Amino acid sequence: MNKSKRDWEPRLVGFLCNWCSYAGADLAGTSRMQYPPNMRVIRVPCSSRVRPEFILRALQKGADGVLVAGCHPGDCHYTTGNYYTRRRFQVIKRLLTFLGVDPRRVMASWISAAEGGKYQQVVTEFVETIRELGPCDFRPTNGQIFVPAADERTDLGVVS
Amino acid sequence: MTELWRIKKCDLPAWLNIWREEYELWGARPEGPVMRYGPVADATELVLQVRTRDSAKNMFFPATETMFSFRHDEQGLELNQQLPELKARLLVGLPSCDLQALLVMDNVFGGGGHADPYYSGRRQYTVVVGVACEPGEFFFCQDFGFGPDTPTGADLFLWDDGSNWLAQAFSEAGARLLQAGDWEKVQATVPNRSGPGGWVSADSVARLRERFDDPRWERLGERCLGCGACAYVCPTCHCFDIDDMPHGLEGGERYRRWDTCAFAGFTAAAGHNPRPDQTGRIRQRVMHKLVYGDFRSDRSLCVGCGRCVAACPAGIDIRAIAREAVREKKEVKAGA
Amino acid sequence: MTTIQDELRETARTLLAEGQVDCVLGWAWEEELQRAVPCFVRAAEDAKRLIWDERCVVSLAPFLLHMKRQLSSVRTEPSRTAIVVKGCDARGVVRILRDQQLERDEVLIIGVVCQGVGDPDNRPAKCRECQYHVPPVYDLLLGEEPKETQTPSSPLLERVREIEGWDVADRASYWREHFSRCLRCYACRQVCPACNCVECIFDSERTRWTYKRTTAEENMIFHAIRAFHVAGRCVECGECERACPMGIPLMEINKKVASDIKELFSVPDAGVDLREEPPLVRYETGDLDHFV
Amino acid sequence: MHKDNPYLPSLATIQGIEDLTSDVRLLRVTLPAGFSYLPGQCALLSILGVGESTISITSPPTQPEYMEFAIKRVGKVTEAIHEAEVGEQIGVRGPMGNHFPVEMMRGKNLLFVGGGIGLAPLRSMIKYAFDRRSEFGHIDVIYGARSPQDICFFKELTESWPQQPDTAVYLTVDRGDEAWSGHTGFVPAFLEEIAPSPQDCLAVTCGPPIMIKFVLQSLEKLGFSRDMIYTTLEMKMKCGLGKCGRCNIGDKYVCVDGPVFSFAELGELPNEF
Repeated sequence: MNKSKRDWEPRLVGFLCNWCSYAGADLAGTSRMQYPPNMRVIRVPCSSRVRPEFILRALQKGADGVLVAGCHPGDCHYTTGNYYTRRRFQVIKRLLTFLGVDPRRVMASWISAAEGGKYQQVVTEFVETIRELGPCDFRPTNGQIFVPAADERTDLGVVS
Repeated sequence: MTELWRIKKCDLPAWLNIWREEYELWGARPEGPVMRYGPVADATELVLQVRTRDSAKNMFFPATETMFSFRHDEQGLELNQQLPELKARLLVGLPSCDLQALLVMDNVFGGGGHADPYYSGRRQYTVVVGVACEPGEFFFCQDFGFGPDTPTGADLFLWDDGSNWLAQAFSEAGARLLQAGDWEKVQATVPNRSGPGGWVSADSVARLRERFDDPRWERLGERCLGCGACAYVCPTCHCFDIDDMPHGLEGGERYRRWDTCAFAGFTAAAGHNPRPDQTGRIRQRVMHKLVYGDFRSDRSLCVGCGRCVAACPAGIDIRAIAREAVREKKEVKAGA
Repeated sequence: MTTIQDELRETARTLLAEGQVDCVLGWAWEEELQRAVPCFVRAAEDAKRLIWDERCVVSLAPFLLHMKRQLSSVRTEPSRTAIVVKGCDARGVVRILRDQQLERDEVLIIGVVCQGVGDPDNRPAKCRECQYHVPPVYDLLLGEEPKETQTPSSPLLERVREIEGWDVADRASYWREHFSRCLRCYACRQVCPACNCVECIFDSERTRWTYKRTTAEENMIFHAIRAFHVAGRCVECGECERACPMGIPLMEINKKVASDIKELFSVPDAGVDLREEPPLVRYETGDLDHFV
Repeated sequence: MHKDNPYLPSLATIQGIEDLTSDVRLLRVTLPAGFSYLPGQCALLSILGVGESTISITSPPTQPEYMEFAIKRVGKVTEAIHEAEVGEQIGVRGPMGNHFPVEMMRGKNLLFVGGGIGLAPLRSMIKYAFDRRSEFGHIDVIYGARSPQDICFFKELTESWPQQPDTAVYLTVDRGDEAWSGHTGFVPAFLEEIAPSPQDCLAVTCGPPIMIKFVLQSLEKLGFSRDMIYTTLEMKMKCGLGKCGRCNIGDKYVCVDGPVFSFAELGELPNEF
């Protein structure tokens, strides 16, 4: 488990809103922008769909960092979803920090469908931040609990 | 008069430490703000004659344990048992009620024609040293036919004799422990204090059985909030749930975890719950503890340790329920 | 001199005798237990069992909801219950009413003026920072409103600030140690007036992202989620911490969230106004945005 | 049952799947080595990664090749079982509990009263009796479903079973449709209408709890004594070994002492099933 930092690659999870950030990621791809491949993307209908459970479960299942991304305030497909996200995220981030999760591992960003460049930049920077931080240790340590080998830790739950 | 070994209290930790090479030492020690049983590195950390917040059942029947892991691949499905590591453990300081509880649990998990390999695996290699306790609040052991000096269930039992312990071995493993020390043998009377009691009697148990439909259960049901504090600190509550935890799409584990009849979902199956309200659920717990007992051994599932009484956030007192059962039925306003 | 307790007994007796309520939920003293326990008085002559003094630590608010839910499983006609509340308990009742778990006219709130409960030399943290000696919401009030008192200091908040000052790794191990003791008995949840979901997400058979395993991580997830689910709605009654058989300092977490919310969204305390809108179920377009 | 670890399921391969109704599916699986059972017993079926569920065995033990389960889609495990395909492996533990009083039934007339998916455990006994037809007397099967579409084992009920010697099958539905020409009405009333003779007859009933309750009353009305009426209880189980405590009712554990109880035995239990 404790691979040396050299051959360890950060593994990130991005919960991207279907209408803006996912399209932004898509644009980054179709525009052939280069960014690190470390982010596993889970598409959600709206950034406000992301329950705090999802963030915690992702960290527990082996993610080293979690990104929640949605439309810019005012642009939500559902009019107000991201306003709620904005309030909740601030609370949950402070709470997780208080409970011992490094605040840099959990981030939120507004990325519109037109902002392929911003997506590229956010992911690139996030990966670098996590690379510096090293692996997240928020994982089962209890000896009797089955821990899958690092390369199998891809199941991050399905969101619908 | 019985032949007992006299051990100076101050010599006890050094003597127990001799066995650290062979056994993992377990006993009561503080965990944060509460006393619990757990492993210790040195016998000086052990606290004797103290009431732990929960019981020692965690040691044999952990609150959560993986039973087996599984993996799907081209060849099909593969199951791998996750049996506990067989470690020799020396558990020091169980009071008589916890010893009795251990006997109950041995029957539950070892009996009935199917031994539970997880429990038995841990239990088999554990040597238990019992210690006479100082009965405190909420104890009612005498109602179950034993007191603070009853050694039943221990491999070795220590009675308090001022600055000394008086020890007697009840098994080969217990006798072997004693050989490591250069102890004085004395002829002495084994203490036999009686413990607190007077709540649960054959009569109250019989009355409880008769009064399954008594409206007083409803009064309890509205007070019982449906948490599991009583069951989880209980040394004999052994209900568990089995669930699967997938790891990825190919594999995962099946684990069990404690469960209790006080929880609303305990008996809920698709669309049908035989115990739909808290009245039925608290009644089930009281009945199972005091009336039904364990069908394998006819032992009572309550040993009078009083932990549930101390733990209940609603102040529900199983002793009082038993005592109340023998009082004449009070007129209760219908439907109220 | 008539004490609040005398007044309370007389009030309860009258309410029951006149049929204004079906039940008075208050405290009674359990001698063998040496504890004040919830007591459901249904007959006027039993009103004398009620007590009120500093032994009445337990909040009755969760019992009100629980009892009403129990009753609704056996009968359908409406019933009215009177509940005796301290300031902190009143906030719990507001929580339940505001969350629409009970109708306002199902409940008659008898407020008692409280100067703190428990051991006078070792009051619970909530009493030491109490600003609600008089319940913020009541139908009847027993006792004299105290003269202007100064805003007390909050030892709990000081503790939260202290923990915030630690290294992230120290905080992680501090909570890991506490959460590793959690047995998932859900006493914290069951006594919580804000945990009033009919089915808890942790009890749902279908949710595959919550598990009832008792590893330190799963327990941390449980407590983090619980804290978040009551965020902005927690009335800081401290019952979760009192009920915890394993002595986990749960109020440190709740206080942290409550103080963050106050700071971020400038809202009043939760559970002091029946018309309150919990801060996480609303928003303002001008909310802070710099975190993204 | 695994020799050292009763919690470890054996693996069985799904051989065939048949939809009995829109939400009941018949699963035919290979018989794990050493798995022998009697009518009325159940097994714990696992979809690994989802969980385990108690299902009564619906095939007769006289069938040595395979085992069958009729599974109604009601929860997460049964849903996952419905998603399984032929050739897949599922976990099987058991057999659990007691069985119908086969010895006592020999030489007697048999009356089966089933409702909905409750026919599943009865079918094991019914087919067992057909396979050893000479050992049993007259057989009556009374079965009811909510609608014609909800009738389980429709083909067997209407085609093969009535062909058996000295056997009568009666069908009813709570609510019929244009195509339904049979009886319409609830099972207990239908039973009283048919009025089978209690003479030398043992009755076995299974169905929704509310149906069982009224069928028991009807049978008593018809003159069946309480020790000649058997039913099988559906109670949530987890371990199947009398340890996990879930199925405890009074002094009994349904998974060990049941699921089959006589009406006389049920009378001794608190009313919690």
